[in-house]
Amino acid sequence: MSERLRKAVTKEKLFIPFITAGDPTIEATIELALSLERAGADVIELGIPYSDPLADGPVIQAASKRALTAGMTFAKALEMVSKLRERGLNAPVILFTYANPLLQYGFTQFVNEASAFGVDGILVPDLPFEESEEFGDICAKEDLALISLVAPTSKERVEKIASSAKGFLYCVSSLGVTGTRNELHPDLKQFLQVVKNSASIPCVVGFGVSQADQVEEINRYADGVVVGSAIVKQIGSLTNELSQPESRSAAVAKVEAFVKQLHQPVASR
Amino acid sequence: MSERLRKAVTKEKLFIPFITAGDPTIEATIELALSLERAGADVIELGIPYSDPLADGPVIQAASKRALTAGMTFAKALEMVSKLRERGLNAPVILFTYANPLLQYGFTQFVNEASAFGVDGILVPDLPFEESEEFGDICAKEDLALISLVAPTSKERVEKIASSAKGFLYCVSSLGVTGTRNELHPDLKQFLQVVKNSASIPCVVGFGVSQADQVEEINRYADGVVVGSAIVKQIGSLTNELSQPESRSAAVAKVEAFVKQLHQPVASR
Amino acid sequence: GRFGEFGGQYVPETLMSAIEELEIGFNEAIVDTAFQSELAERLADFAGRETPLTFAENLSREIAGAQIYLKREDLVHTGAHKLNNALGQALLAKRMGKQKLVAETGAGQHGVATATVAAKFGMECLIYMGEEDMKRQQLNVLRMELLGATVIPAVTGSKTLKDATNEAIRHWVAHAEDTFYLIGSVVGPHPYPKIVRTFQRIIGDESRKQFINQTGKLPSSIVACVGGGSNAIGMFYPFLADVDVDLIGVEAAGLGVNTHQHAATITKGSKGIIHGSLTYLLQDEHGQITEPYSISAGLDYPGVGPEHAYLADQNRVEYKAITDLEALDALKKLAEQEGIICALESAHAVAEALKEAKKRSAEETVLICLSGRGDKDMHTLQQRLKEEGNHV
Amino acid sequence: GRFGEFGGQYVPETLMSAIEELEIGFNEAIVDTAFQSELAERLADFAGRETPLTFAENLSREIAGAQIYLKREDLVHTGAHKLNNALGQALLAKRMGKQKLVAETGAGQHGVATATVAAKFGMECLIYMGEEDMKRQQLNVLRMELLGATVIPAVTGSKTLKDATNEAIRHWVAHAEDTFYLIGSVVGPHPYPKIVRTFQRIIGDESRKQFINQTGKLPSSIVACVGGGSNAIGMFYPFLADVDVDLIGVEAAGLGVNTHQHAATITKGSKGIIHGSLTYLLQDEHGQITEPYSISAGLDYPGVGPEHAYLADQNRVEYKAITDLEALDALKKLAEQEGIICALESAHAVAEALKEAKKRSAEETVLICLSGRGDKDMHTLQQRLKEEGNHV
Repeated sequence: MSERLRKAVTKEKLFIPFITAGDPTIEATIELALSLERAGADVIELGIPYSDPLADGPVIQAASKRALTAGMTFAKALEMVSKLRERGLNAPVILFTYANPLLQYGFTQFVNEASAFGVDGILVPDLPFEESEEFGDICAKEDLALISLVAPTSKERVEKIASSAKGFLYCVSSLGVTGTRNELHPDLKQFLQVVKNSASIPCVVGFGVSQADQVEEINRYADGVVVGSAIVKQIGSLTNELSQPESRSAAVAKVEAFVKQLHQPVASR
Repeated sequence: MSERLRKAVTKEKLFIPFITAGDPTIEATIELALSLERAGADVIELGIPYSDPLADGPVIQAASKRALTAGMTFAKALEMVSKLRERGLNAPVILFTYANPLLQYGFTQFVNEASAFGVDGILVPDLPFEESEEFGDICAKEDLALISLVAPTSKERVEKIASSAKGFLYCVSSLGVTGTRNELHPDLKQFLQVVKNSASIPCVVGFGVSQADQVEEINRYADGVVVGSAIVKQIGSLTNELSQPESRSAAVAKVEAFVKQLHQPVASR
Repeated sequence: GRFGEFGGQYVPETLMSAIEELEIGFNEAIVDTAFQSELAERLADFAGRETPLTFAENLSREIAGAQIYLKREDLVHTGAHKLNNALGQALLAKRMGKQKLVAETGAGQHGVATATVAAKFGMECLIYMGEEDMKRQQLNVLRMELLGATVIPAVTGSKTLKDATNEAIRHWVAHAEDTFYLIGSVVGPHPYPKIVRTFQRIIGDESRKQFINQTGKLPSSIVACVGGGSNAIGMFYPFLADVDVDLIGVEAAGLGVNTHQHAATITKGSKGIIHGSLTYLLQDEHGQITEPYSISAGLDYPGVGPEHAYLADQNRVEYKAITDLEALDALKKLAEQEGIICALESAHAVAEALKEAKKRSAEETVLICLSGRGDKDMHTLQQRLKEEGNHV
Repeated sequence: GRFGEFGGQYVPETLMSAIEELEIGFNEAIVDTAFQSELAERLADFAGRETPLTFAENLSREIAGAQIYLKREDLVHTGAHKLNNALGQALLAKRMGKQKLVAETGAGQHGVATATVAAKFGMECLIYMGEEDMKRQQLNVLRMELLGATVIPAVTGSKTLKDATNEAIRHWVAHAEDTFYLIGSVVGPHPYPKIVRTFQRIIGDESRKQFINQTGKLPSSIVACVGGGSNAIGMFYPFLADVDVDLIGVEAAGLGVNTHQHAATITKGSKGIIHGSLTYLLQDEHGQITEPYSISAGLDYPGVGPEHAYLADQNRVEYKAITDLEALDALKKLAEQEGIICALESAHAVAEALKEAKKRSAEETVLICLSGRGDKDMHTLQQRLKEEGNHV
């Protein structure tokens, strides 16, 4: 694990926003990522768009489509992280992508470049425990954290996943795909207790988190939250402004304000 | 057999035109029937229209449809014959109809009325030898001739049909339905020879006769011809004129001239 | 050649020798074991017989009356029982040395079956079809053409089945020497009703054997739809002597038997002659044949097979009528409950069978002849359901 | 859970327990004689198995090469081999206590099969279908709705099969506890390819027995079309050990394998991960999955079953590609010569089989898996023939 990530996850309550790389442009993503850090992000999750994002709901699917149409690729996403580091981003960056584009890029090449360009971890939702050994080994060599997910349905699987997980453990708050939901799963608390019993790393909750009060409630049981669709939706509604250099800063400021407000419960502790 | 028919069929070459009763109106049919006699008809065949005239081609089907639409029925057709006799028609009248409307009218009632109203014979194309015993007996009681058909395919059937036939024997010149044809069946001569060997009554040829030279040719081997579709087609083309009292006589005169010209080969012998 | 007073040979003299030849040819074929074994082989290897007997468990449970069984003629190649007969007659035509087939078709099912056997046996094939029906059933026209048949529009009369039949018979009259008229139902002049019954009785023969195998007894009641009536005769015939088996033929009541829009020939018709035989038919007081109506093209025929007329007069078969709406409801119910979308024709039998089953106890059984599948009716259903403003 | 390097379980963690539960449920069911005998009974009494093996006498004569035989999956209830698998999986779902089925469908055949078994077993049924496909296949949408299923448009991506599959899997992810994902082909994460193969191998098992009965030997060559590849695996599997039997899978070449408009996954694709398994697929250099194309909706899929990828790499099965035009010609030829209008999918197999038969002697034989009937394709054919200005 990178020193950056190791240090970041020692914080009591992690706040991990997600945005899609290249939505709507590379320049916008760079500004947005920097603004997320200003808004209090402890870790930034950066999605590399894919044609068939099986684990994502309609909001992130739409963002992926916008980014792909604008020409986003694996190589450009890696380069973007390098630019973010040049621009002074300190927060660890976790790339979120799917197994097929990763396989086509090449596991080793990807890990080498990611590590060299300042990436700290990677999350591949369709590479479950059973399929991740080879890739996990390659990541481990370069101190890249392969982030694992557990779900309320994981049951007996939790222990084996948790025991080998790196960085932080991504706990899926509800069944289904990514997306905003008004209510949290009723058994969330119990599920988190089970997970925390097995995990020696922070357990953060994602999928469906969209409101500040949800963030607050989750943080009562969890070690942090991932907020994706709610932010991506905001970005989607500002596509035109974010695309034009002259209106970009104002739009980025709007996103930053929204994220700050989401992060309020964590910041005000 | 009626005296009228008995006398008529003694003529050397019979000329038998066919028209559809009520096409386009009852009045027109009366005028047309009288004109046929003027044009040289030895016997007049009068079709009673039927919804499903299986043995007829498109020309007579269309005439049947016109007559039915104008309201022609069995009762009216019989009444029309009575009017024709009042108007002085001398030629024997053969009604042409199908088995089903005949059955509905009632065999006995029909035969009684037909005989009383001056009908001399009846031809039912879908009542072949095997199905005609009952009706034939009823006809015989009233001296109504049930006209029989023979076809080139009748073969061994010719003898039994010919031996019990009344009035004249209707020989189908070619396979198929009624209608005008440009060429006669190549085996017609041979077929007629077979028929004449079995028949003791005149053998006339129908189906497909439309031109004066055909009439002439047929009369070389046969005892006469039936001409239907060619005349009905003429009548069909004069529907409007025949329907209006003021233009009717001129239209009837046209049909008369046409029939005269067809009859020319017989008349000029 | 008669069923009691019904049947006969009311055809033009031109056809009489062809009919005599047909009777001789049929009588020879039917005792020829080579013919019989080729037919049996084609029915199995080409048409996919035997067809299953399916227990309608969900309908039976819901009705809570008799146990309901379905004879699955919908699974025969080309989608209905029609092929049983087309195969038999085409083999007969071949045996009689005729290389051309002519037939009429209403909705197109018999036309497709005839075109299919013509293709398989390398015969020429002419199909007459009402011009109106050709428009309504474009896809069946395409199927026939793909099978190599020539489809000729019948432009007389109402341009539907009755007119197509007239045209096919007219064509046959003119070409009887080299052409076999492949009639699609148990109608027409003798010996056709007998020929078609002989080729369709496999439905009843199989059913009888299967029913005894599966239930240990004969059905209490058997229900089949009746247009011309070939699936019904095929199903009923082997059970005629089983006097304890109630037989029910179901005609199309269209908009209702008290309207003028129906095809309930036995229920509402009178004796008369149509297409060569004496039977019940729909006609006016002058003996002019009237236009029948049913949502189901296959039942939309003004006559009925003469043997049905006889069985009705003998009270051996009871004839009922089912309206368009009842048939549609039955079609939906069978689809939802048993996973089978049947033909609109067959849906008439289903509707009546549900009534029949309701009257009976759980120890009794009702057998339905499911004569065809519903694929051909999807356009009609789509339109009807749209009109109802009822998205199923 | 792999075929060589192919297959696997590339699915979100959320599904892993469902997949584990499925594997356990399947392994238990498959050794349960009560399960096996209920399945066998349903296949016979409901689906209409066994399906015949038809000798294509006219095609064989014309080609003057090998003797050609057709395995008639077109005669299975609902019109294709799809029901074999749907019946098996629905019974498995019932046995596992799931009362809801979810599936995706392209042209609608698998959707109709799934809706059919859901109706028969009284289960809830959700079918995802691309919005574009719903427009193109309105009648199949109606069929599913008549069968009581809810059809949900997939509005993402190109709004066709791949997107419907994504949506069905997304639904399953959210409802795995009470919902069974009834996959339609030998694709998806382990154990699906094995489950579907197990339920489809009845095609090959029956064929092997019938072929030996009818000809006294095994076929020289067997040809089947490959989209996901379930009819092909079902047919090939029981012959894999018969090394003298040549096996040929036929992909859709669309407008040609050298254009971008094809679905020839093995012929032209590369290794990758799609819908949970490692296999060959059509993708760009960045691993983005590309849109396939074929006139046949059932072959229009960018991936292929992982076992096919394995069999291709092992050279046990040879994979060829047939264009739209070749398939259309084969469809017409089969219709005209043998009286069978097959599905456009199956026509790809027919086209390749004719080439194969031509290369062989009269003592050799070619067996075609005729996977479905062509009724569903009549609209497509009508349009194509109209465009060609070629009234058949």
